[in-house]
Amino acid sequence: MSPFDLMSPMGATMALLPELVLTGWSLLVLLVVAWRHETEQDSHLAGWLSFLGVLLAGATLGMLWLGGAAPLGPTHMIALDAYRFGAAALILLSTAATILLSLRYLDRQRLLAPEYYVLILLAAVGMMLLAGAADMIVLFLGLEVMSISVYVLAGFDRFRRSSAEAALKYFLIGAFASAFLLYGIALIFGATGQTNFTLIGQHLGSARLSLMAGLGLAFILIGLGFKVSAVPFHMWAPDVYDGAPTPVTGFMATGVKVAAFSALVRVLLEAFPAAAYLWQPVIAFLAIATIVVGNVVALTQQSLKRMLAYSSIAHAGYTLVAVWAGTTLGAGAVLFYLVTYTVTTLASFGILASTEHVGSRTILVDDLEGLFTVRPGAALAMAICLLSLLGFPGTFGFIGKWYLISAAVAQGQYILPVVLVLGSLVSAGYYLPVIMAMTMKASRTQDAHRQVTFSVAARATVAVAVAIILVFGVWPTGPLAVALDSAKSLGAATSGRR
Amino acid sequence: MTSFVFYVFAVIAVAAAVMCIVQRSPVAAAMWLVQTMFSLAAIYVLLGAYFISAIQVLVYAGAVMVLFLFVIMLLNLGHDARDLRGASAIAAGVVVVGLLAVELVGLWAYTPARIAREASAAAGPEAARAALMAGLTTQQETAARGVVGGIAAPLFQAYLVPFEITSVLLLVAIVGAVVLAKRKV
Amino acid sequence: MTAFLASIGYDRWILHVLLATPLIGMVVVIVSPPAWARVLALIVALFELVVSLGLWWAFDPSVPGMQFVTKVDWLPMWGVSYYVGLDGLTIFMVLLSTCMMPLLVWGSWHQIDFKRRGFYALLLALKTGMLGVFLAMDLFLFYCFWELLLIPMYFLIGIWGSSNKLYASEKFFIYTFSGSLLMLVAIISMVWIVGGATGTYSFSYDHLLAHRDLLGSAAPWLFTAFALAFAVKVPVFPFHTWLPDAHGEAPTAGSVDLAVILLKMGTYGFLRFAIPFFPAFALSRTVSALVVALAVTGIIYGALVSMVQPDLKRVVAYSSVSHLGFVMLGIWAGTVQSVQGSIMVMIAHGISTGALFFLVGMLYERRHTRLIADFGGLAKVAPLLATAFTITAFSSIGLPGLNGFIGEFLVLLGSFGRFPGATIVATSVVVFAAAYLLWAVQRVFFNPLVGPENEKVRDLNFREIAVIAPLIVAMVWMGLYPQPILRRTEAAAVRYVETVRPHVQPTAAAPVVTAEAHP
Amino acid sequence: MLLGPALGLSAILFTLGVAGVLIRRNAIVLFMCIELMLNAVNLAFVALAQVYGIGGYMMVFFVMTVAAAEAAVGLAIILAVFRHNQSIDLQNINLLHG
Amino acid sequence: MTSSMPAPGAVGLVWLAVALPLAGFLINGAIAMARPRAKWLVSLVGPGVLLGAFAVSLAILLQLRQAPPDAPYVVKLWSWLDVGDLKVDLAFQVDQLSAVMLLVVTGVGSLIHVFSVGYMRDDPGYARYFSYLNLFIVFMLVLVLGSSFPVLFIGWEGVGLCSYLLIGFWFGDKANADAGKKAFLANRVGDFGFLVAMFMIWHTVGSLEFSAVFARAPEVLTAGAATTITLFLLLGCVGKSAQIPLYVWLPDAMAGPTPVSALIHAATMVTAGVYLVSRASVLFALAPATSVLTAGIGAATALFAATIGLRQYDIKKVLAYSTISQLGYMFVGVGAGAYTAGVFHLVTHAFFKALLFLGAGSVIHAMHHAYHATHSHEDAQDMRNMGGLRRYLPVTYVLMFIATLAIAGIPPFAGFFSKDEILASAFARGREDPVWYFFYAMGLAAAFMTAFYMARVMAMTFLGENRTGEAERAKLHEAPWIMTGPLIVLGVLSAVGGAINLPPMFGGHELLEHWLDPVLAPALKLRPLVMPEGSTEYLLVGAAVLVGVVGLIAGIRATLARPMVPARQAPPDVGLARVIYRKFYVDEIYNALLVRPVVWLSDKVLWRIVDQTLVDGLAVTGGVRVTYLIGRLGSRLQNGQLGFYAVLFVVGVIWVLRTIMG
Repeated sequence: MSPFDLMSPMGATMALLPELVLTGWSLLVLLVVAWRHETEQDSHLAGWLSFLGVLLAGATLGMLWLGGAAPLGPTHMIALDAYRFGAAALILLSTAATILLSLRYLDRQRLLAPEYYVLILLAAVGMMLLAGAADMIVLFLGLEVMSISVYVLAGFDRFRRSSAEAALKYFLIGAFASAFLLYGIALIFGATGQTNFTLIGQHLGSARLSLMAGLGLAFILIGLGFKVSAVPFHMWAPDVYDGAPTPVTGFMATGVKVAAFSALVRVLLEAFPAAAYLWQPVIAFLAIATIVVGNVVALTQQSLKRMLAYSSIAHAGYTLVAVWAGTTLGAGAVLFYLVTYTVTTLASFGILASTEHVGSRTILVDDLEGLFTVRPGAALAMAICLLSLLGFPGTFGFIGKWYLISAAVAQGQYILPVVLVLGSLVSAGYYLPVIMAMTMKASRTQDAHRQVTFSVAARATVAVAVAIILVFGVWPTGPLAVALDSAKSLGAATSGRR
Repeated sequence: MTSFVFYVFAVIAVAAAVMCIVQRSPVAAAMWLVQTMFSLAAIYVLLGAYFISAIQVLVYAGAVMVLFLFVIMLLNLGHDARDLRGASAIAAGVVVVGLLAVELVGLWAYTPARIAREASAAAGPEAARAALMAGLTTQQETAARGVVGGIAAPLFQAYLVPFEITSVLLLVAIVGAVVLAKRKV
Repeated sequence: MTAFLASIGYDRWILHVLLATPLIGMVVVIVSPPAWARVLALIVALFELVVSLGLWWAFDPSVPGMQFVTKVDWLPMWGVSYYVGLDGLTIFMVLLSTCMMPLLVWGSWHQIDFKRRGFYALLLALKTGMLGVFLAMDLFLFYCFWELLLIPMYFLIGIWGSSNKLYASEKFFIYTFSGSLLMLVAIISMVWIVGGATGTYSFSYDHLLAHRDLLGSAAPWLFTAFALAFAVKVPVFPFHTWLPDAHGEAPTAGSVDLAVILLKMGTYGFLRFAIPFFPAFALSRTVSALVVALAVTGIIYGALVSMVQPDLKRVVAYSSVSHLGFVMLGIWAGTVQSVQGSIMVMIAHGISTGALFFLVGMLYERRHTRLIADFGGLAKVAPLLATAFTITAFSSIGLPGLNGFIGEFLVLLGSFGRFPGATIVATSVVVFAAAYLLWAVQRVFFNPLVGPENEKVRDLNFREIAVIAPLIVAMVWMGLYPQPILRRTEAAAVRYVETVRPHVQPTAAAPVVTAEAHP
Repeated sequence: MLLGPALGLSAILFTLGVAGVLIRRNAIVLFMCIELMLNAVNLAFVALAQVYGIGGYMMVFFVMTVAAAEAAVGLAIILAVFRHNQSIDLQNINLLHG
Repeated sequence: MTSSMPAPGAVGLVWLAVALPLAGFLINGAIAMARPRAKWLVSLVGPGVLLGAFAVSLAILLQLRQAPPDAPYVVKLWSWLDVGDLKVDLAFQVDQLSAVMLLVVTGVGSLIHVFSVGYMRDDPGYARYFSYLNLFIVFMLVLVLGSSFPVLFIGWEGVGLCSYLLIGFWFGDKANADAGKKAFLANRVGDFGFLVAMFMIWHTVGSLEFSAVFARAPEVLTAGAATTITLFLLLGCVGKSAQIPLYVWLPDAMAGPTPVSALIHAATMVTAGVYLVSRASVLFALAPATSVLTAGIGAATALFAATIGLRQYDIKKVLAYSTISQLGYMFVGVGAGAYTAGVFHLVTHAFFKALLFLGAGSVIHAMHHAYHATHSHEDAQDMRNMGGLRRYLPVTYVLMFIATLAIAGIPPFAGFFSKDEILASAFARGREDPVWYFFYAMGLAAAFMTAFYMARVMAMTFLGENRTGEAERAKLHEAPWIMTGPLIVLGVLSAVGGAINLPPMFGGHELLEHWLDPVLAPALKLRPLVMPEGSTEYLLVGAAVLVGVVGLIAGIRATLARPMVPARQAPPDVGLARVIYRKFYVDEIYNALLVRPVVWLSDKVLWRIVDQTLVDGLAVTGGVRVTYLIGRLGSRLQNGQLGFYAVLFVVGVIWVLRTIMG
């Protein structure tokens, strides 16, 4: 595939093909929805259609990726490298899984508005743009496309007050954070006159950052830190994750994070490679605070969903450890860990979604008691997911953590890895009780868990995820190589650092 | 003269903003916000951004704020004594905001010369000059092709991708607003 | 025999077969009907046993290094390989593990009466983990196996344990997990430090050992991380409090596996990794003093606390703390005798404590209590059980002629030159050891036979005899003729001693005895 | 060129917006404060456009679009909340906590 | 030094002496487990294997006598511990000393086995009993035959094990089980000393083989080292031979069947300490200070135990204290360097004490049957319930009278010669250090008391009026021949046993002295034996005889002077008598000072406080709890108030700004 001239409309179109396909497809779905939006069948139709769209987008993405798409000359607006493709693939994976897990969930919760899938697709477009942005403008717009979609998705459950509350909280504080990010972009623009990452990097050079550039960097870190739910910008996350419909929570915990982390890594490595001395301490403290708060507070949660919310905060903290490294290895570790985290989290939220039924109160950890006896498959899958989140050998999560630690240790950093493993230790304190409740305790009532049903789609999704967790947990060579190659494509800015 | 006018509008903008955040009535707050936006539009003119000034009035003060007022009216939000937080919350807010302001106050001292100096220190004089030339070029463009024409060309060429993204953004907003608003509990 | 083994290429496949068979067995057990579970598990265990016995002959005692080595790239980009091998330190751990396996299955035959498939599947998984820990020569692989063990054990305790099982299982998991997590950081750090200096990033044991000098100032930290992981597992006082709970609540098979293999992983870790990697720091005066002090404290403390336990299983559990203290002492003394002794204690403790747990389990099956106060005079109604228990108790006490003595004697003999004071204090445990076990034996089997439940206790049946008898035979055999074992472990022990010798701090001679002419 | 004063004014307005977010309880007013922050940023862009030219103006366009989109969705969300709570006082909206 | 060639003749078959009882143990054990009622086979196998072992021992003795070797034979069975430069074979050393011990053990052992056939006939644990007894003989033989310290230690601990099992043979009674445990624990204290001594020997001499150790020790051991080593060895001996302060287990050990008391707790096991000192005589010779201490402990024990023996009513208790006392004599002997005298007394003591115990067994057997027949629950061992038994048990009476004369040191009975030799050697050491005179005086005083309490036993048991009770009296009868037979043999030996080392003074040739010379010579070379000259010797003999005779007469008269009543009606002792009867409250003191504090410490401090409160509670649970508390705090902060979230957000903003700009 010959390189694309990103400055030309044709080149830009080719470079944005996956996003364009997805956008176009979402319009198509919207059209279909306009006529068919009454019954469950209509909802399923929209869902499967969206799933098809994701596959199509995936195909075009694969085409670009495997074709070795590269920009002609400097990048413009949108990156065209393996890191973007990797992140985009992960986002599509998350999207596809979310769609599959939503199918029956929406039926059960009587949320028969097929626009849901349109929003999911558009959110995915935003995520992909955010993850692939090579320019502050695209970064900001992508972030907004993603955010606005997700705000709506979070408030999608019109029967529950908590869903609306989640949407409001997420929206207000999200807009607030966007303003900070935007201010940061403005200040960086003021310091360099550029919005393109690479050009920013060139203009900032390796000198000490000026006041304006420093402030800009700080505000950008804050804006993206909000999106990855780093402590202390995380406060929205537990409430929003708790209130949103469960598949959306899974989507938020995975897709949004993948996009935000990819953007964070790209911004830091391409725009601020020489300012590592400034952002590394910030990232380090954010990482520590995030790991500690996420894990420790998760320990006290009764609600399974909320516990997973805090746990996802903790995982953001782990990921920040590799972001800290600011190296190719670190970038690879971030991407790889996001893969492991996404797969695992999706599966666990999928199982959680399947255990919920309409009108039921929040699922508490205790509610899972005896699940193994009634639904051994679900319990086993959940246990494997939790162990993977815990970072247990033999699971994908372990390899991911290993990679994160390696990235930090390679830079001579030992404190963060130690905090990371201590955080994992604390996390055992809340993952294990779930496993314990499922396998070691007897169910309280005779017909507990009888309503727990898995649609074929959900079953397949979870099964595939668990298979990935186990297979790649033992044989991770493939994803490792992909992650590292992707990270290497992040390019020039990282030269000289392993 | 320009700077005097600037400061007049600056003071109005700040005062209106202060009123906006301390006014208990949502409608009054909205009106004060509109006032700030108008002042900013005036300042944009002083800064040479005529087109921006125009759409500031049209989009912001006009469309967006009307939407706000509409919702306020729709919800029939009155003058609520509890609209401000408690004293301790306000104190905390003032303190942290004060600290924030302290961090930002340095921006006041920026001049084009300083920017040029810092840019050349960081990226070398060549790159700095190239970056700073852009401002001049824009002025020439504007002079040559008119206020709108100077903006339109880049919008559909260099900034095509973001421009297209805004269309997606608006689509999302439409779908989202419809989804949220059309349903009854 | 050796020729036959060579002809079938035994040394090429044996370790893989040992590692893979339980896993395959696990899958088979899971997919088969529940009623078959125990039979299938027994078949797998017996197969494993028979196959592993060949090691006895195929193992060449004169080779100090690794045998049966296989090294295959696993994650080449990280320098991780599937690298397994066997030497004198581990051969008996492996054999012990495989020999114990049929007994575990056989011993759980009736005790486990629900979720049988899960039980036996986990038991088999546990076996792979245990063997893997001892066989792995790649630190990544080692760590994987090391952690993997936790899961089956966690479930074994948590699902099939007794009254307080949930607490015990979680405590077990988190306690041991906390120790090993820091080791994870240490392993990765070592690889990067060594890799940074040599350009080769490899988790292979040999590579890291050969370049241990490059670790430099990081060594103390790395050692501490390793040591913590192993100390919890051993367990060294004061990291031992998970043990009584885990032992106490686990089902018999779990307790036995814990005692026989799991605890030895800690001491094995010290012997294989923690000390050889960082000998200068590990054997420095301060660290030695600390470890030896903790070991001796553990020896005495374990015995004393064991004495006053009301629960029979906890008596045995605390006795493990005491016994493993000997191993620590021997390892740190670093003489051929003490190291050989440590290995012997590891084996002997496995056999006798394993047998004790089996016996306590049998008592529990009969009376559904483990409280010593509930028993009394059982020797009258169950003489075989009493005899077996008494013999085992004496083996644990360290009666010469039984296996417990050999190891303790060698450890103390070997340590005396290095740590005379500590050795003398440690030796005094012979009194307390006798006290706690004999007191327990007396209160359970002797004294007047009271209570209708106790009168109805039946004696050992054939199955139970079949479980216990091999262990008792092993106790006597090891006690009277340990030379075949000592001969096989000697080369590895000597290698360890030579590895650490340059770093052994010269100590003052025994305060009262001056060695003048040491032949 | 009024660069410094404009940036300073922008900082003040931004800070006032932040202050508004911190001291208000009404969701709509809070949202208006956020709009104020966005306006402040716009001012900064316009000021910087004096130096760097068209890029600053472009950003202002996009920010306005975003603000409009946010307003649409945000107000819809506020409406939805109002329907559930009969109030948009944030102090009353704390079903989710802990 | 060690003859590694295969040993010739009977010596080469020494393993058989061990293997036979071992086979007996296995067979009897199997019978005990499988068919406890098959008594005839047990009666055949139990004593049979012993007689076989005795035959082997005799053959070995004869062979050694015919062809005295210049170095001990070492019969290697297999390599036991071969680790680094430590090499310990499982090997038996056959020399003059072990041959003597072999003969005593198998000989007396055989007699007691035979006796037991009668004594234990009705016991349900018959087969178990014989299996234990056989096992004991195995270990005892390993003890005396072991060619190195560790092998000796196998036997050393093994006999302790059997002692434990046999004391607690009737384990259904808590007191018996307690006694067994106590015996084992007290022995273990000694074993601790033995172990430490072994470690020291190995680290100083570099070997644990007897021949090597004793050959090298004089060159490599300093006086201090030798003293330390021997002190620890002595601790071992004190434990095994029930000397002060570890004697307390032996009186309780009488809980076992009486033949066990005779075999283990009188004739063989308890003398192991004496054997060890004699075996390690080279080491003790190198450490004169330890030797003095040995003698001192022996003398004190002899006197102290004899004192307690004065006021006991249980016939076996008296004999137990008597044993402790006599072992004290042996310690005095070996401490004085008169190893032969010690071994000599060991042998004669084995004869007469075994006889006394078996005689007592015969008495108890009769009493027990009498009470059993009338379903009375009186104490069959309390001498206050006896009296006048000479009419009913004439054979026993005569034989026990011989034994009494022997133990009291009345010539020409066996005990006289050995005891006299010990006292004489102690007296002679007085020239080196006056403290020995003191030891001698204590020994003499103890001798008086020995005569006194033995006379008291005889008087209370056999003389005077019978107090058993009307109905029971009719049931009293002499034991069957299988029990009296061994008694007669022992009676003969007690009477003439002194002949084996008859001193020249009485026209003898000191046979034992010469016999043991090859073994003891190295030690005697280092620390020559001192014996009194002629006139003094006569004086000493006179004093000893006088003390014995006076003691006997005084004992009989004092006992018979006062009217006696059966135990049930007897008033409790008061004053000093009570203190002595309660054994000076030593058990209570030990309990209060050692046992209870240790248990209290373990339970209340170590377990409850250190383990449960500090480690588990404070550190582990505390850590978890603190984490939870922090978590709960964090959870509290998450209060659902968006405004608060925003405040925290801005705080974070400021913090990031300060980090980057500051």
